[in-house]
Amino acid sequence: MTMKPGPKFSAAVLWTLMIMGFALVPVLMSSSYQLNLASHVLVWGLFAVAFNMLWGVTGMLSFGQALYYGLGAYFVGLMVEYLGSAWYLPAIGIGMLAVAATSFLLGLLVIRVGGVYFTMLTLAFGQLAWQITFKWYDFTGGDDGIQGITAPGFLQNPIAYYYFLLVLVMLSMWILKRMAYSPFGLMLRCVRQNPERVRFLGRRVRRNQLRVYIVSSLFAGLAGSLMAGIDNSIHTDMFFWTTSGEVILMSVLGGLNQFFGPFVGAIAMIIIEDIVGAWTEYWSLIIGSLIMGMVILFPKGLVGELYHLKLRMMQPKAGRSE
Amino acid sequence: MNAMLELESVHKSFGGLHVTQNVSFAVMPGEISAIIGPNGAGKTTLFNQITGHLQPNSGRILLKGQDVVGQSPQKIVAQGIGRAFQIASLFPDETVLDNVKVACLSKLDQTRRFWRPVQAFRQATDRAYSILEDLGLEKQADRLAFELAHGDQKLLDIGIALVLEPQLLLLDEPTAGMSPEERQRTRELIKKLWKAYELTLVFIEHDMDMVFGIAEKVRVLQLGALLAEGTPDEIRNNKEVVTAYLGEA
Amino acid sequence: MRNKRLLMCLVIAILAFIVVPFCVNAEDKTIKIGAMYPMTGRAGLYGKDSVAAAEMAIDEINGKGGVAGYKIDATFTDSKVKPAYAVRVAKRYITEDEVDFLFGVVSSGVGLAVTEISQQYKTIFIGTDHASTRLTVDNFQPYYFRVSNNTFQSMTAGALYLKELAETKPWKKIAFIGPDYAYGHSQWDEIRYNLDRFGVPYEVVGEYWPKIYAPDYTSYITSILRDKPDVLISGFWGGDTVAFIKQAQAYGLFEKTLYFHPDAGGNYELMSAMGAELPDGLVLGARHYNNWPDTELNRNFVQEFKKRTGRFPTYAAEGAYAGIYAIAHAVEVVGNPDDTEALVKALEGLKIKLPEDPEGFTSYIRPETHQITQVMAIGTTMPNEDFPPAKKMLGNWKVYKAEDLDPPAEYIEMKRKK
Amino acid sequence: MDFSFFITQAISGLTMATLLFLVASGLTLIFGVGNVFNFAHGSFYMVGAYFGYQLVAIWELNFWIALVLAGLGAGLVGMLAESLFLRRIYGRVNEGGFQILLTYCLILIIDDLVKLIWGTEYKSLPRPDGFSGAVTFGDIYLPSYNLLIIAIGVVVVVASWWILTRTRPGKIARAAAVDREMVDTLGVNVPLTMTLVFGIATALGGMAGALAAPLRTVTPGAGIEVIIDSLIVVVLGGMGNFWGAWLGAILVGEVNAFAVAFVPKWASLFSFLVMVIVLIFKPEGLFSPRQVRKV
Repeated sequence: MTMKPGPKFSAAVLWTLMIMGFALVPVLMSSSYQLNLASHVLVWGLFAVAFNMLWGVTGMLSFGQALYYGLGAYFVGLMVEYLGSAWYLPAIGIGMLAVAATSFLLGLLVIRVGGVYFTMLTLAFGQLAWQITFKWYDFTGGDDGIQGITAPGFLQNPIAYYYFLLVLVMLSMWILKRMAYSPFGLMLRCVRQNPERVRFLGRRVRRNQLRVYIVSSLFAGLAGSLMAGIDNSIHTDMFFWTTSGEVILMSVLGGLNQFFGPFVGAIAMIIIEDIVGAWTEYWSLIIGSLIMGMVILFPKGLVGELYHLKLRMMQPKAGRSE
Repeated sequence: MNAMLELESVHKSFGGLHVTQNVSFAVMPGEISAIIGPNGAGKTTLFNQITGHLQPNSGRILLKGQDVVGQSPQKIVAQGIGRAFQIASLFPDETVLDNVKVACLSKLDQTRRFWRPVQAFRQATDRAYSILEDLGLEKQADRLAFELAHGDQKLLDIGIALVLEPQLLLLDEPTAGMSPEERQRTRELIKKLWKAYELTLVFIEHDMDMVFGIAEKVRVLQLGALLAEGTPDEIRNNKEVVTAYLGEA
Repeated sequence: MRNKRLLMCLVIAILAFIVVPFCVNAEDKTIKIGAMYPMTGRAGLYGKDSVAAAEMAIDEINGKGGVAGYKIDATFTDSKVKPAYAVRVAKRYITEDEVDFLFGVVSSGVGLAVTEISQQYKTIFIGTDHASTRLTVDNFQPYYFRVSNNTFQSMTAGALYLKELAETKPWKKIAFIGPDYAYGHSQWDEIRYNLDRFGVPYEVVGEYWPKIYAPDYTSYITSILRDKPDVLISGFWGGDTVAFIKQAQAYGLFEKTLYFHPDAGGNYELMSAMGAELPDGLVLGARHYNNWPDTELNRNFVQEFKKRTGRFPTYAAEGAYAGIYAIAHAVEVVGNPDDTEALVKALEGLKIKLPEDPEGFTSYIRPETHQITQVMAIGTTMPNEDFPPAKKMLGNWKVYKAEDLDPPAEYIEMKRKK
Repeated sequence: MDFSFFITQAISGLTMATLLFLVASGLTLIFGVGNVFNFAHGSFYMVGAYFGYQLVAIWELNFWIALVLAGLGAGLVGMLAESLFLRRIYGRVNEGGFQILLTYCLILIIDDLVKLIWGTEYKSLPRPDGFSGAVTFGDIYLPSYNLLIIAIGVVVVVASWWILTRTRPGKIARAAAVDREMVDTLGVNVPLTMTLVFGIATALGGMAGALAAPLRTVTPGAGIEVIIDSLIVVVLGGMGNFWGAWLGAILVGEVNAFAVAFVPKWASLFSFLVMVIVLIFKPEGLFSPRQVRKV
């Protein structure tokens, strides 16, 4: 699994295509619902890609990223609720600062352990955060969530908000992509593959793990705060372990070893969930079997499989075993 | 002229088992020397203590006159020790070039750069290529490390170690598991590198052609203790060594 | 890089999927209803019953040729009890399927999220089964109507019951146990508010907040036994009631204290789940009973439901049934399902005879809260095998007049100011 | 606080702890021995409960026979799932993630199957004959079924410890945990061993479900509620360590019991707090799994 950026040209094409594709949604859509769907795709896509910096790239399987997703959302939600929608945009910034601080402090605790213990510790903190938000009814609205979160001024127009969202998400993805292919990104992948060796290059493994933990959490937080403006309401679900689970599923489904894998995974997940959900009450059976099939048939994830299929078609020799 | 590396009665034991028993010797700058001994003689354990992966129970390990006992591998590396491992320790999913390059970037302290793509770091790239050329791996630069032949992986491992411009380089069985031709090539290569990089080189080896072919000094370990030390000829004619080791080798 | 270009094709393809308009086959002369109910997991029971009852009502109405020349056509989607997802479904209903009414919802959290959408898109939302008073008070909005009781009404009835009880069987110490989320908390606040309002003296000796869906209550039970309350007010919901009663029974809690559960305790699913195990003498209330009131309408409703589904309905069914009839009445008055503002006017103060109305009373929707106002009864468990598998049902009813149960104006004022 | 209340509360905590442990025991087994993160373990607990209901309430079997059969049934389902699906992803890169994804799919599938077979109504079981009453010492009042559960918990922990440490199959199983290939070379059929271990683990889960049915509500989605708590217990105790899981469960149970008694408002926070605190100071759990892993 490599993460080599393609030639400039191809990368440029990729970005223009993707941005155009999403930019055209408001023009081509036949109903604002499709806009809503596309917005959900963008937010989850960003969340999943950010998460994959942690797992696919650095090999740290966190089961608690929902903590930061929820934190971002609730900063926006609560500040708008208590201080008025003028605070919407500042709240996004302040929320990210808070996320940075939290992820730094918790990071110091959680990165001390590896493997499944890291996973469990992150899960524990995530659930703790959920339980607190849930219990602190007077302040957070508990299980009722927060409603009427409206962005200020022209952003109240759903289409305007959609483009605002699109710009921020694409910008973040671009930043993450640069990181993934920068020396920092290379170092992270090395940390995953052979931490001992990294130490022997005179580099600190923990330090790098902490950095990527903060980065990933930061963008998870951004995704959350953007979500708040889409449905104008947020809910404690955003902190719940199932939310952390969702991004794991998306990443595996799309492919961990391609930068855009999780993004595609998010698209697939949301589309499947929506179509099947609308079609039958037995969605959980259908979706379960569907994903189960994909996991067993496409071990490299949707994008990964496409990539290797292409490879095999291009030069038969290149068929590698993994 | 004072030693590059000096061990003073280094002792290490796991429970009742003494894996290193008061080993003392000095490695002079620019010297190329071999450590030999039967399996389980504690050769690799000794390396691990020198590079800080293990702590000796007693004794001192002086690197350029500085005691390094108790320091972390990172620290010790920073003071000029390089090491290649018995089983090549690489980044299997990265390209050969990137394997070396990540080392170059570490050396240049550029691993925190998160904006410009790896390609953009010319200095590191050039350095990496020159090293790959010295190793004769340049043609394979774009293959993934895990795709390389066993021998080439070990070379790559050495390459990574070389990037950090060590004065002292420790090689753990550089030719283990190689075909005769590969060994031939590796032997030449190591000698070349030793000259080209003005290294002080210590290697563990079972292949006697290599030991007696290029080492200026040979040290024999047995059951964790230093059995003998001397020029290849002295060792060849050393009764104990012959009976203890070479005889049955 | 090739994989990227391939990947893009995929992205485009899927985007295309989103963008290609789902074909909306808008046959005219239909009243389109977009319903959301949980159909899986813990709350699935209520969802499934609501769906069955709603379909039953629709068949009855369409069987009689529909209303004002319109046939009713409802779509049901599993809300998954996930607000974010429910919001997505609601938006699809409104903008894709162009429904005239949003309908349903069991969880108040989901309800609050959906009422937001209903307000944005000016689409009427008929709430059939979520009790949080906030929807009709704090977060009130003109396009929301609720056709089932809210907690405030059951808690008022509860307070009145306790008031009368004090005369026959003096009590003083009360303890509360309820799920640790909005539903539980508002019940506790509202019962105390009403006890104070009616000047009933009481002393709180314990307050317990287990997680909702917590499987284990023994520690709570033993603590309650320590507190020795005369009355244990319970705010449990759904299956939690079953688990609590089974575990409390083993500790003989019900011999020592009166179990009082006015909002969801009298639900039929409790009786059917526990059969003969259910202790006698528990004082329970619910939003609809299969054996009260003993009116033509209620008997038919219950028997019809049994015919359709092979089981007796839970309280949730009646809410959905009422919801469909409320819509039908409103459309009848207005003459079409498209003039939303007129429909709102029609629904405000709508009078409608429902299965849970005793002789001589007709439920009506209160204009200022858009909350249905109904008679409430509270009963006591006793042997009764008419509704198998239940072996116990409620009896010796205490009935409370609808007018007395609504939140007083000052309460609404206070809440809305916040 | 008077003594008799202390005892009553402690024992009520113990009851909760034991049920927690009985669910967690299967999880810790499959964790420590199979190296599998079975997210669907709760679903097998639920399946067991429904089997119990089917056997006792519908087919009117004796409770104890039903208990065993329910366990076996859940075990069979588990083995089926393992050999059909999980087996295909062993040894993949990022196996952990695939395990989560696959077992998560199992949760979805099993939930709907249960719904299709038994519907969504709540079910429940009466307590078995002879255990519906209570034992009293002075003013200490103890339901006999709760005491029975506690006893069963002790039996399970001792038995599984004995099997894992004192018998050859147990040792093989534990070896498989450390290194599947290594055991392969010993001429042991690793795939079969894994399937069996998975079967036993899910059987334990199913038995716990059937055993809990007389005290709880048998309902769709019942699996989700137990899984997180039993995860906590497994992690607290050190994965794969039965004694650890048992003591972890008791810790959680008792902390919860006395939190309920003295700070009821915040009781629901404690189980997570305990986990966080323990993991901060002892990241690998109270009992590092190594002792168990050692063969």
